[in-house]
Amino acid sequence: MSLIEQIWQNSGLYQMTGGQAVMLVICLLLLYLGIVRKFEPLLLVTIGFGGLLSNIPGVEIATGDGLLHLMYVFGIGTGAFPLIIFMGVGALTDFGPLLANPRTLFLGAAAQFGIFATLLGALGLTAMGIMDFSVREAAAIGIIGGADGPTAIYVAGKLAPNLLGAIAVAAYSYMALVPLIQPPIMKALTTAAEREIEMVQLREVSKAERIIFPLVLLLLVALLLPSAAPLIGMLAFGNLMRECGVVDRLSHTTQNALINTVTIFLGLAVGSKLSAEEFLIPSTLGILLLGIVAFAIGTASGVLMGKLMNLVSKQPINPLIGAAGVSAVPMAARVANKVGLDANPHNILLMHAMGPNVAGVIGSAIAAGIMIMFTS
Amino acid sequence: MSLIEQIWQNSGLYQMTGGQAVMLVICLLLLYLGIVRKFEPLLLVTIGFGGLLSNIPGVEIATGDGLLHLMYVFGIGTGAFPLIIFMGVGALTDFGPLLANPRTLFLGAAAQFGIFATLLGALGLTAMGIMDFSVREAAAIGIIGGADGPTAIYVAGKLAPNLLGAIAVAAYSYMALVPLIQPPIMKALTTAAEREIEMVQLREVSKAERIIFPLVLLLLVALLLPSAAPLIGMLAFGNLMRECGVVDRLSHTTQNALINTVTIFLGLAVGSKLSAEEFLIPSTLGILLLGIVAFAIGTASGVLMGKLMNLVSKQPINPLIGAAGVSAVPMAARVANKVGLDANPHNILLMHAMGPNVAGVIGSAIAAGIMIMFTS
Amino acid sequence: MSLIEQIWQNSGLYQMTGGQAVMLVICLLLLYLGIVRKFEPLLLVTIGFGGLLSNIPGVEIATGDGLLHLMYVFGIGTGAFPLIIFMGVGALTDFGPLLANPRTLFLGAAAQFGIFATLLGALGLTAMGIMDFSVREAAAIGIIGGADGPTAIYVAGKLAPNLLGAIAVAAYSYMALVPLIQPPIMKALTTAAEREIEMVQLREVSKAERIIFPLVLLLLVALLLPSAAPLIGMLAFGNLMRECGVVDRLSHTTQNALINTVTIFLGLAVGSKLSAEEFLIPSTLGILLLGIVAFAIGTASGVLMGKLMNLVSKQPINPLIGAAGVSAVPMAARVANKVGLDANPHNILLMHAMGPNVAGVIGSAIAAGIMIMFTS
Amino acid sequence: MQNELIKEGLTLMLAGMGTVFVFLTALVIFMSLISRLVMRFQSAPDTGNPSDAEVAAITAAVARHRQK
Amino acid sequence: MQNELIKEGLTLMLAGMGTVFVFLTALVIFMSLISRLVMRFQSAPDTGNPSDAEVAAITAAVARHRQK
Amino acid sequence: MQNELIKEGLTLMLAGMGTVFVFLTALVIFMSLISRLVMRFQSAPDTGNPSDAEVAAITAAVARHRQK
Ligand code: NA
Ligand code: NA
Ligand code: NA
Repeated sequence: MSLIEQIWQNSGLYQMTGGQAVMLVICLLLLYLGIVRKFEPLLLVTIGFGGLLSNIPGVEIATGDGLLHLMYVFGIGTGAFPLIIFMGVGALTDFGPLLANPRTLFLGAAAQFGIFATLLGALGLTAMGIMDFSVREAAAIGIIGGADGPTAIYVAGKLAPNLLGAIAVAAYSYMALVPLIQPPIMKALTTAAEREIEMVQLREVSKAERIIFPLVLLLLVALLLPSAAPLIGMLAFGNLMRECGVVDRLSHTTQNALINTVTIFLGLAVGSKLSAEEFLIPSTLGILLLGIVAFAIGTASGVLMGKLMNLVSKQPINPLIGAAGVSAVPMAARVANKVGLDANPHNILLMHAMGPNVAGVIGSAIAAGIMIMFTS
Repeated sequence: MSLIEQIWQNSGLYQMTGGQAVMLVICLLLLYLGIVRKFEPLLLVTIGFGGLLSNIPGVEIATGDGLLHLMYVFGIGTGAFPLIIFMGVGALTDFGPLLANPRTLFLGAAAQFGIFATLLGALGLTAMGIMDFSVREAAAIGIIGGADGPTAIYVAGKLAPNLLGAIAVAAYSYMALVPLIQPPIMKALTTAAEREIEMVQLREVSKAERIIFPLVLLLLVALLLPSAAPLIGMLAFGNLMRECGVVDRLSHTTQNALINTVTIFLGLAVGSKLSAEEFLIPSTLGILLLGIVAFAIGTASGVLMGKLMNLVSKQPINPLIGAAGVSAVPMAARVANKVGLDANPHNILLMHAMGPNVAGVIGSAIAAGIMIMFTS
Repeated sequence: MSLIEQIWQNSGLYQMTGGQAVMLVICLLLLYLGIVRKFEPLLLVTIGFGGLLSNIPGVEIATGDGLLHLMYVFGIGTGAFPLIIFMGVGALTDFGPLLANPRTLFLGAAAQFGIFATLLGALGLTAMGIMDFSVREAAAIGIIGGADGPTAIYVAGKLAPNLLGAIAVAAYSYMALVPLIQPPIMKALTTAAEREIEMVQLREVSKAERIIFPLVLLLLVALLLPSAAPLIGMLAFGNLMRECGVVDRLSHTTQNALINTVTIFLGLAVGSKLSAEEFLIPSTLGILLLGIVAFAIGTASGVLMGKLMNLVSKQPINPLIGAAGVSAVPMAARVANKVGLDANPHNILLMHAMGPNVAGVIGSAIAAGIMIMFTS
Repeated sequence: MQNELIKEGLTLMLAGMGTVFVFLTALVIFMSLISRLVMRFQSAPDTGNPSDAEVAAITAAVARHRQK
Repeated sequence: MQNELIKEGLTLMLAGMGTVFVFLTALVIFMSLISRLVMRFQSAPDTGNPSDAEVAAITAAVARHRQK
Repeated sequence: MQNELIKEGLTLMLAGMGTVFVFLTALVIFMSLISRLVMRFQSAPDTGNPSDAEVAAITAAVARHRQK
């Protein structure tokens, strides 16, 4: 009799808390979004499954000596996983469109306003007594507006590890929702005539420029903002391996086995922060709310900057490509292209939008460096 | 003179113990079995070579700061390597035949009787004063009967690290010997008429069922037996990546670079437990003996369950496929197929045997969870 | 106002030391050599970029909890990275030409004289008061003459971690300069008639010999010089996986994803030792000077041994292939081939030079074992 | 002491085989339910059963898909 | 206290957007300079401008290269 | 002190080159022995030497194998 009792008392049915049950449902929802809706599946599937594992009662998986907790400590606590992912992003990114039209970097700069507006919002909610975020936490929440997963995870791991789960889920979910969030904002802020603007074709970019770019990027960071050097440095390293043409076997592994392996471990490790007691707190609601505001403001800032640049520039600039400045590569560029096509069926904006799109990756890494410098 | 003396005193010839010499021969034998006889080469070659390295006198390889010892501590002591291998096994396993005929899960359940009978045997030998196994050690030895390498290594790493070398060697050696061990037992327990039974063709399994299966598996474990959640969870995660269709790049890396890399490190780390002083003990003989008994009992239980199910079921079931319930994927299924073909040249049992075969993987992971729950 | 001041005081422009600026230029030079001149690009690009990152002021990258420092501690401090690279080298190396003509092992032995002559030179400079190297440091510097990157890094990590950056840079730079350093020495020490010597075609080597070779190599090390067992053991393991034919999936991963990943991390970790305060010291100049002397003496010893063997041997031996005994695989063998073709356009020495070339890898690993045994 | 060990072993065997069977029985039941649900749900949008031609086309497509 | 928080937020926003723009402006300037240098340097060995045929051949080659 | 250093260096050189040569000589001897054993063992099942046609066929097959 005591035998069955022992099995029963060790069972999940006996030990499970309401919070854990709620989190299991939420994680199944993340898996649904990833698998059926195809929202950022690489991360939502891994994070979602990691979240399921983390809410199984009575067994060390996301705590103590559990595998997911070890992955968190060694991979995210040290910053290694997001930095290696950033190296992979560098190896996968073609900065050609940006180099062909460097002015689009300004669009990537403007879109980072979402980050800082959200930071202010988080502090405002705290000042009003609605939430209780420290400056470090507010900074980590703001980075959601950068629409860049590894940057958000890196910053949250440094400044607000307690909120990392919610921040990562918000970042990837909203990145996936870009096709829903951005078009209404883009249309509200532009006239039909602006959306129809055709842009001149991009010039070819030489191999030398491509090789020099990551080095210039790194040296500028070294001179101006060293706190952004880990992120920007690994991005630049990956891109140099891609473009230099003499280490193709390293570049190939970085783009495939290495980034894939680290993505799996990163996702599971992030999932380990989706335990009920860490995730089911009022802050999470605040983060989800602030996150979508960040995306909206970033989109709007990019579009408005596009309008401004179109006014002052000799060559026409379609302001829609400003929305791609939030990053969310390559989804945001595709959205800009699609909204452009809706207005003018001959208007292929995709390559033009890739410039601000990858500029947004650099911009949010710079913003991350600022946050880390000022708050640590 | 003292110079040559120093070299001589540091040489292996001077320092080698008899035990180390014996272990070098045993490890060469493992390499012979792996390379020439092609017995589970992925593990016997890596374990065998790791064992050679571990028996070189006077140098830290399998001890202290040596590479193999570090691999053991970080990879097996934490459970990370067997769990990652299990993720890879999930990504490589097609559960379709099991889903097409879920009743074959009972065959996978019955075959686990070998595990518990062996546990009892190990305790019996101790009660008789022949051996001296604790309950935890007996539990780890029993798992050899699960015919599943990573499960055995995971459980041994948790419950009886001192016996891990012998348990891993026994598990993989007997898995390789399945074509020799099983057929006589299968033939002894079945009539020619039973062996000739043809089974109805398996139905197609939809993509939705394939995706839902790993999730149901995980949720059942969470509700019923959380202590099995790490093993079953990683298996389910690998299988979900395989079947969901939206993370093929992760699935591909899991099935190739990741599982191969971890297999190499796992094999070397297991080899680090083949040092003479840990392996050349009376327990090892007991483990090898009990291991083969476990395989035999598991095989017999599976076949007898097959006979029982054939009696009570409307659709015919060939009891030979019960032998595949021990797992040893896919060797045991092939053996069932071959013995079936010997009895009836038109009888292709392979896909029918794959059901109990993969069910055996789940069954032994559940048994492992029980062992861990009751003894820790 | 204080805001801009804070940004300014955290900027690299404000914090950068002269030494860091010099190191940034040196690292850009390494990148130039790797990318434009294609000198050992796999290592010079990764080490050079790691060096750039390590000289960014005011941010933890190559120190404290920085990623590159962690890679150094866990990957090089433990010896894991060079040993895994050596496993990969084993998996990539065809020992066939050596087995077809085992006498060429003597050429690989003779070329190791550069190692010990340089050790003596380093101690001589210290005795003269010009430099200040301990015996351990002198031993680590000598290994540069082995012309084998992972061996040099492994030994430096064990005996002289403070000099590791300079030693690694010297080793890879001079390996890349083999086509410039070796030909004048080779021509000075041989007559035109000797350079024209044609060698008899190599016999086919059976699969059995190829499989047995790594095992014999390991067992000899175990018996004679256990301190070389980690390096030789991993080399032999990689080669056994390559040749045994039953673990091709492991061999493939070892030759690709695994060695590439570890190469990236190794290069970055070595780069973390290129910080100004560790690299810009008088010792570095001494190391660079001694390193090139080591290469020159090694080359000369190999060629002279070739001349001697040609005198005493029945079958003709072209002394040029002795130069390949320094290793620097496969560059040194190609150089021997090229100098041979210059003397005799029908003289294809490439495969004959591969024998001493891979023998040099074994020879320097043995020399490394001696160094470690005597000085630790 | 010795009887204790054997008793503990018997207990573990009983509990173990029991749990294995309970677990796998639950899995059989759940997956059978889900299979039925999936099949009903997937054929629901169809108006009636697929024609023979449809079956042939689908089978071929599935076979091609699974070969990948 | 509450005003402090808002003030700190405004400071961060100002400093942050400022730095982002300064940095990216510097990047625009440097890369434009380098582009010009590279183009001048690369066409320096040529004697004059490439002919139309050359341009067509180069364009095709580059397009082929970039498709890889 | 200084003489000590030089002496230690000379000792290491002597011991080092000695060990390298002893080791590689042992390797030469062992591998030559094994090569002979392997060749004898592998040709043992044959009745006599292979014909010229066999040699040609085997050589071609081996060459094809090694190209992979
Ligand atoms: Na961004
Ligand atoms: Na099993
Ligand atoms: Na060498």
